[in-house]
Amino acid sequence: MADIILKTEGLTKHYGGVHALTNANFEIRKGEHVAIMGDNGAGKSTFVRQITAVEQRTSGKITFDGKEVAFEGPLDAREAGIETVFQTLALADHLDVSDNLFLGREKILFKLGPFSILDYKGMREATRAALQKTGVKIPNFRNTIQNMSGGQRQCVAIARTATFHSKLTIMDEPTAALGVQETAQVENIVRTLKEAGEPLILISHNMRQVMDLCDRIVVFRRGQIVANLKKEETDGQDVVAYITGAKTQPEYAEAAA
Amino acid sequence: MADIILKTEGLTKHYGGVHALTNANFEIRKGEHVAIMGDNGAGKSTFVRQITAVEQRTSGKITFDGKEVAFEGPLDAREAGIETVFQTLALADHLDVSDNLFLGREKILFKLGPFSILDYKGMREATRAALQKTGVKIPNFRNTIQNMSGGQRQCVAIARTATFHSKLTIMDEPTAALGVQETAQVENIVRTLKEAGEPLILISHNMRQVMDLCDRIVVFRRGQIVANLKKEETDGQDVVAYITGAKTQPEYAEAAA
Amino acid sequence: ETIGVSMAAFDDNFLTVLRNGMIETADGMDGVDIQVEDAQNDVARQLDQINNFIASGVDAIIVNAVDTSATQAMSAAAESAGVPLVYVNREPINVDELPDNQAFVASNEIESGTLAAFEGCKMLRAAGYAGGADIYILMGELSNQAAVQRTKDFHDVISMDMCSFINIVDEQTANWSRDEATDLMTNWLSSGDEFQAVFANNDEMAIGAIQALKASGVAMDDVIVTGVDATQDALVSMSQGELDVTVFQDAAGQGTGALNAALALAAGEEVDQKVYIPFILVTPDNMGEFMGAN
Amino acid sequence: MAETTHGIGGLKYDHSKRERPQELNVFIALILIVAVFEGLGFWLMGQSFLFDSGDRFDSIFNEARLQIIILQVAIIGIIAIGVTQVILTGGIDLSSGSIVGAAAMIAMSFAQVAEVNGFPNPKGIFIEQGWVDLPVIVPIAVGLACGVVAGGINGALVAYTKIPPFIATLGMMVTARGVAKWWSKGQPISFPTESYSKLGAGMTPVVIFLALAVLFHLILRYTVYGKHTYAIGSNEAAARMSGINVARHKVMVYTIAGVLASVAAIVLSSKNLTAQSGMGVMYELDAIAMAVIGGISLQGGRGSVIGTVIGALIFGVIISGFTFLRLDAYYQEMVKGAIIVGAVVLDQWRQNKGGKT
Amino acid sequence: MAETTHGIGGLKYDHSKRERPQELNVFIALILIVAVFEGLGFWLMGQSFLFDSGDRFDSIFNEARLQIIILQVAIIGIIAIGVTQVILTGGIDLSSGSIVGAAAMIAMSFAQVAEVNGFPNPKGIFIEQGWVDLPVIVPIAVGLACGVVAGGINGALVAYTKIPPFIATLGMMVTARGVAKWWSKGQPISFPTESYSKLGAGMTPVVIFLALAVLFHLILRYTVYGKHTYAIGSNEAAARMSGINVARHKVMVYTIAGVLASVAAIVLSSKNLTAQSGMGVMYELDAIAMAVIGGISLQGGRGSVIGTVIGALIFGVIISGFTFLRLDAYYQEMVKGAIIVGAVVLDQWRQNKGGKT
Ligand SMILES: Nc1ncnc2c1ncn2[C@@H]1O[C@H](COP(=O)(O)OP(=O)(O)OP(=O)(O)O)[C@@H](O)[C@H]1O
Ligand SMILES: Nc1ncnc2c1ncn2[C@@H]1O[C@H](COP(=O)(O)OP(=O)(O)OP(=O)(O)O)[C@@H](O)[C@H]1O
Ligand SMILES: OC[C@H]1O[C@@H](O)[C@H](O)[C@@H](O)[C@H]1O
Ligand SMILES: [Mg+2]
Ligand SMILES: [Mg+2]
Repeated sequence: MADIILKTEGLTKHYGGVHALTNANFEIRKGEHVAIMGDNGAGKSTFVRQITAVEQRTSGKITFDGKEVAFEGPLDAREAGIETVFQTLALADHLDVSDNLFLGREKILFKLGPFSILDYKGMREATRAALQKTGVKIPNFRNTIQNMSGGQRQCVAIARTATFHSKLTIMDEPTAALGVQETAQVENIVRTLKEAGEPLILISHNMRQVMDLCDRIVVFRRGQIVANLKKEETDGQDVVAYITGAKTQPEYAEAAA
Repeated sequence: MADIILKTEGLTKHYGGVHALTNANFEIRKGEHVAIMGDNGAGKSTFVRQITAVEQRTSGKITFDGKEVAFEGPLDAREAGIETVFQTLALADHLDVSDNLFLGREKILFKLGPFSILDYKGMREATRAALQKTGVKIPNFRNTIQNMSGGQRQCVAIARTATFHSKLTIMDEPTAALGVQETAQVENIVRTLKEAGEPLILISHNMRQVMDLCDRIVVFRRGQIVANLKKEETDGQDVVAYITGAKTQPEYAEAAA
Repeated sequence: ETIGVSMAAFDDNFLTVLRNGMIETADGMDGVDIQVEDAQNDVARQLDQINNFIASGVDAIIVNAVDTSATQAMSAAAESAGVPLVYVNREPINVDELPDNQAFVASNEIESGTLAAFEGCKMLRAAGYAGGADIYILMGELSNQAAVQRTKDFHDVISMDMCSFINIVDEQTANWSRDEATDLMTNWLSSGDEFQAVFANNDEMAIGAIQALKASGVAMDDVIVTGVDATQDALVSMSQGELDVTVFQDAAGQGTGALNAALALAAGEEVDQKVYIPFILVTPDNMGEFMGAN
Repeated sequence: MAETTHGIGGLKYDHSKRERPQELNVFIALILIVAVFEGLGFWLMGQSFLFDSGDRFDSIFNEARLQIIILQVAIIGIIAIGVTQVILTGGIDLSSGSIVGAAAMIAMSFAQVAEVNGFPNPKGIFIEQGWVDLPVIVPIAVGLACGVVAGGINGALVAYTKIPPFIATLGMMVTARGVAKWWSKGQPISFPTESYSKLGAGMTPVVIFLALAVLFHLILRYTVYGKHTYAIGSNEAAARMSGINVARHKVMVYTIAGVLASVAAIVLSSKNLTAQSGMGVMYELDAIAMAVIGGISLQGGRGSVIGTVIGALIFGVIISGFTFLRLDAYYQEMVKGAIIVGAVVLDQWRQNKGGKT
Repeated sequence: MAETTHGIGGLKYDHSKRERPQELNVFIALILIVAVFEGLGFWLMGQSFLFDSGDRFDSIFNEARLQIIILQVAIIGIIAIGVTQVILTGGIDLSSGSIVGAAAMIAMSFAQVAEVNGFPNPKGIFIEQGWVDLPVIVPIAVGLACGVVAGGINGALVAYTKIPPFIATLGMMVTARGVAKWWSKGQPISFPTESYSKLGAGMTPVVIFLALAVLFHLILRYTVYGKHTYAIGSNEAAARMSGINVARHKVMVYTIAGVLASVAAIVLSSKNLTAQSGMGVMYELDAIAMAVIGGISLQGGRGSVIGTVIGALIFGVIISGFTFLRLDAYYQEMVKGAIIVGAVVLDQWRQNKGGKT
């Protein structure tokens, strides 16, 4: 199945005695937008951290773009083509917006190994363009991240991901802190990705958003996957039933026992 | 007007050159639940930080419970009777849930000044009860905060505020990171406060929630208050119009020019 | 006249006596101002202090060298600024090439260690250990030349035929400190090996060893302990029959001598360019002469 | 597999896989280091490190060695108890060694006898004033007061001027050392009264060290003071927003650290029967190293006094082990550096392994 | 009032109230301190501090003083440039002083002349091997290699074992000092070749210091290396998630700091025409203090080399000022501690005022 971009088999993560993620079998095709929903503490972010190798998994297998992978760290994951907006945002507080946007892949004027000269102007212009897409308002463009509001930070993190082409984009609750307008803008970005055929994993607690943007919904409960629902075959109430434990799909029944 | 619990007049905050909050005149009565809405970076959290004295205001006057106040820090504000859930949560990462819940007002077995003996058992039991109210799931009760998911942390912060009686409660985007069930629970907590006649300032981007829970909506835009709307006299679209700048109330027109 | 003085260290017992002797002498003279700086055992800081003195326009400089091999640069700095310079207590390495307006009043460290060790050796013989004696050596700070030199002196004495019956069980540093010497000695004692003497690079460490020995119930008559410096504490200890040997160096005498030489050079007078102040062996027999000296 | 679901609803939680307490890891490191010396002892010296090989003692242990192992770290250990608390708040204290120097000089000058061997005390500082042969409470009070003042200034600087603790205490380090040198113009101060001499005699330093360790262990664990110390180190902003008076608390913590340094000064000068202006140089680094080896996180918020005590013991074992093996003095320092690093690496490594499953 | 709305939409932004750069605050502190000495000079000594009052120089300045002010801090300043970078990443380097000691000893032993006054060099280390009168490049290369090794080990420990930099570099501090003492068994090493003697002669240390300062200022500001250094100090987890190879970068930063310490060692031993195993003791603390006084945040992520240079100058002025005022050495230390603290407090205070409006 060449069109599967990411597949996990039996993915498991224990923190000491805490079984945060158990035996997760998940897959996403090229071009597909999949939502992950579930209660707080259900293991969604843990799942993301294993895929992107922010942490090392306890067990399980990950196949990305047709090859089994064992990333050493997030650098590897990004180089393989996975762009992520982490729930904890991952911004450098004392740097400004454009520094953060290009962190780790700066534009270069003159190549000199680690001492390559930065192309500040180029980066600043690209940043302006990227931010316009998210619709966020930032009064002083050179302000450092530490002085920004929660929503402004989130927009910077999203702009970063949206600026670079990737094989798979993961967003962990990207609009949680966003205002009405900004949320609409970010949803537009997601639609653009869809049109461009770029696959996306979207973690969100917002049912409307998920129904608007995604093709499929995977539900996590107590560290396990308990449902895998096509958007057309479900509705909000149904999803909530899976989240709360009122329902479990038969194929996952054993796991969730 | 003895029933006004909090009133700000001309409250203003500049960060260097950034005018984050300008001339905010705001009031809330005893028993009233007021929502603050506005875009990201509109100055909502800044407003909260001035009231609770996390920062010192540039200018303006604050009257709390009938007296003009000039709190030296959040300790003063809390002692005066203001309980706050900050957007940045304010939890001690290496302490466990119950330590965090009672931080700064520990239960004491035996009084000895700073060396008073802690009543661990009492605190743990009270914590269990408080958390039950929020409906959050926490697998290992003695786990430290650093090992909790975003939503779990938020529930701890809310439980803390809800556990202690106060003259005014402020919540800055309390359900931003919460799941469907947990959000419902927190909304229940807010309703309990309403029934108990305790006033609340709720900052939220969630229109449904605001309409469900609050009596009045104050809209911030670009650091200024641009509308003050009774719930009965407005609706979602109307509020969005104020947020985006499509509308401005006549009494605030000058400010927002 | 203003005289700038750079001392190797202020927290050094022996050098403190020297420094205070110098200050007292200066206080007793009319129109002599002395400014004493603490080089804190840092060669570079000492050179900078000399340059600062030059910038402030002092009339002469006295140096108690941190490192006697670092004196070339100091002599050069003073010479090019035309300021007279006197070395005190420690013999500069360039002693034979000093410019005309420089001098030194110092002692030769080779004597101190040799006198102490040789006397210790004689005492061991006298106590009937000529057939073999085991000793421990307590060394000063390993980065300090007095420590390195005195330890070498000990070895040189022990390699002489007359003292070759002595066997060094172990030698360690206690950084001139009484406290570290106490702990080190206690550690040695815990291994239970027999020994007849402790040779220390200075009195403080010798006293530390004595305190450890006393604490573990060793009779002080059975062990020979030697030090260097003839400090008050050491002489009291000697008078109580604990410390057996120490070596006296005339601190105050050196200080006064250096000051006088500096004043003379500043006044353009001729002085002896080299003045050696000898070390003197101190045992219970002659210790009375040194009470209150250092 | 003892699986159980715990807390309020939620995930599976396996009790048996709980994280090992940090202190256990450090303790294992201690045992390992002892074992290495024991092994090297048999191999190189044909002698046991900790056990009585020469039949010199009543028990199976080499008691003399056990005693010196802890005795030689007891004094710095006392300092480390205070430093631990400072580090727990996320701070650091570089001034302890200098406070030792200053407090020792000042306390000792009030503890002198009038006459030595029938002559007036040759080192007498306050002979003219007649302040000799004073009751032992005087030098103790004066010494502790030095600690209160120095520690209090540290704390006030850190708490109220918001300068980094590294700088505030570096300033105090330089200043207090200056005071130590200035007090008697560099002259050592000796010949204390008999009652003062007892404060550091024999195993008293160990008793004081352990008593203080137990006391502060309990305080950190069971009192509000302790909880707030951890909270501040964990997230200072959160502690402040939770209504903890962070500034006042910091003043308290640094003052306690200062007082513990002055306790060390009194014990040290009594043990040595002398005070010298150079006393305590670099003690701060050893004390910090003991705490960190014992698992105190320099970020603040994590660790315990028990860890620090074990850290101190590791130091003691290393020092004694080197002398035992008669390791050349030149190599001792090189190896000591490596062992400090090694102990922390080991600890870090065990911790990670524990966390991973 | 020049009000303008800036960035993409949003709040009012008043350009004229932009925050003052940190370095300016530090510079003002420097000027203030100079002014105080100048004032005290006229009042107490009837003499100018910086100006030529005795007509001893051709210019209006006391040139000797201007020179020594910067010369005496140039060498520690070189170290501080490296330490600045380490601190920017949120680390700390306690080993620089010891690296100076070790590198000076080792480099110097390859820089010796064969004969002094016609006799074989009395301090000759490698006379037997015939490694004397070597071209100057040999001791330089050897010295720098020491820095690379020591710094590289520091970096590797910090980056790969995850132990706190405080401990990794404390271990190196102890070990490198051990190496310095062991190298020639404590004997100083003297009589360098003429070419080696030139490296630290006259104002050369100042030239080297300033050249390195400019170089690293540009590197930190305009290269990827600089950006990543700041990013790691600002939020290491974020830097890692952004795909920066944090470990490799840290090794680089600590290695550069090690190399700069060894440059200082070469210049220092050349300036003093000798190397001594006690060289550089405590230099690390002065270097850190210079950086922090210059506005480098010990949390990492904030500050610049320019600040450090000004911090170094503040040190130089203080030292010279004390000698100038003939302040008793006892008081010098006490006051120096207070000034270090005061400079940082002043800076903190100005910053807060700037931030508040
Ligand atoms: N380092 C850790 N150590 C121990 N437990 C952990 C650790 N990290 C996460 N957990 C636990 O694992 C569980 C899953 O956490 P995770 O962050 O994946 O939840 P989530 O589904 O993303 O929740 P949210 O919607 O609130 O973000 C939680 O119960 C959390 O307490
Ligand atoms: N310390 C600071 N220095 C400079 N600017 C600041 C600082 N703190 C906040 N700001 C700016 O002030 C403005 C208001 O921020 P605030 O956090 O109050 O927004 P908010 O309305 O709470 O937004 P959100 O909904 O995203 O939380 C923002 O533009 C932010 O960049
Ligand atoms: O340099 C330090 C040393 O100096 C010696 O002259 C003295 O004898 C020693 O006791 C020690 O103080
Ligand atoms: Mg999550
Ligand atoms: Mg906000």
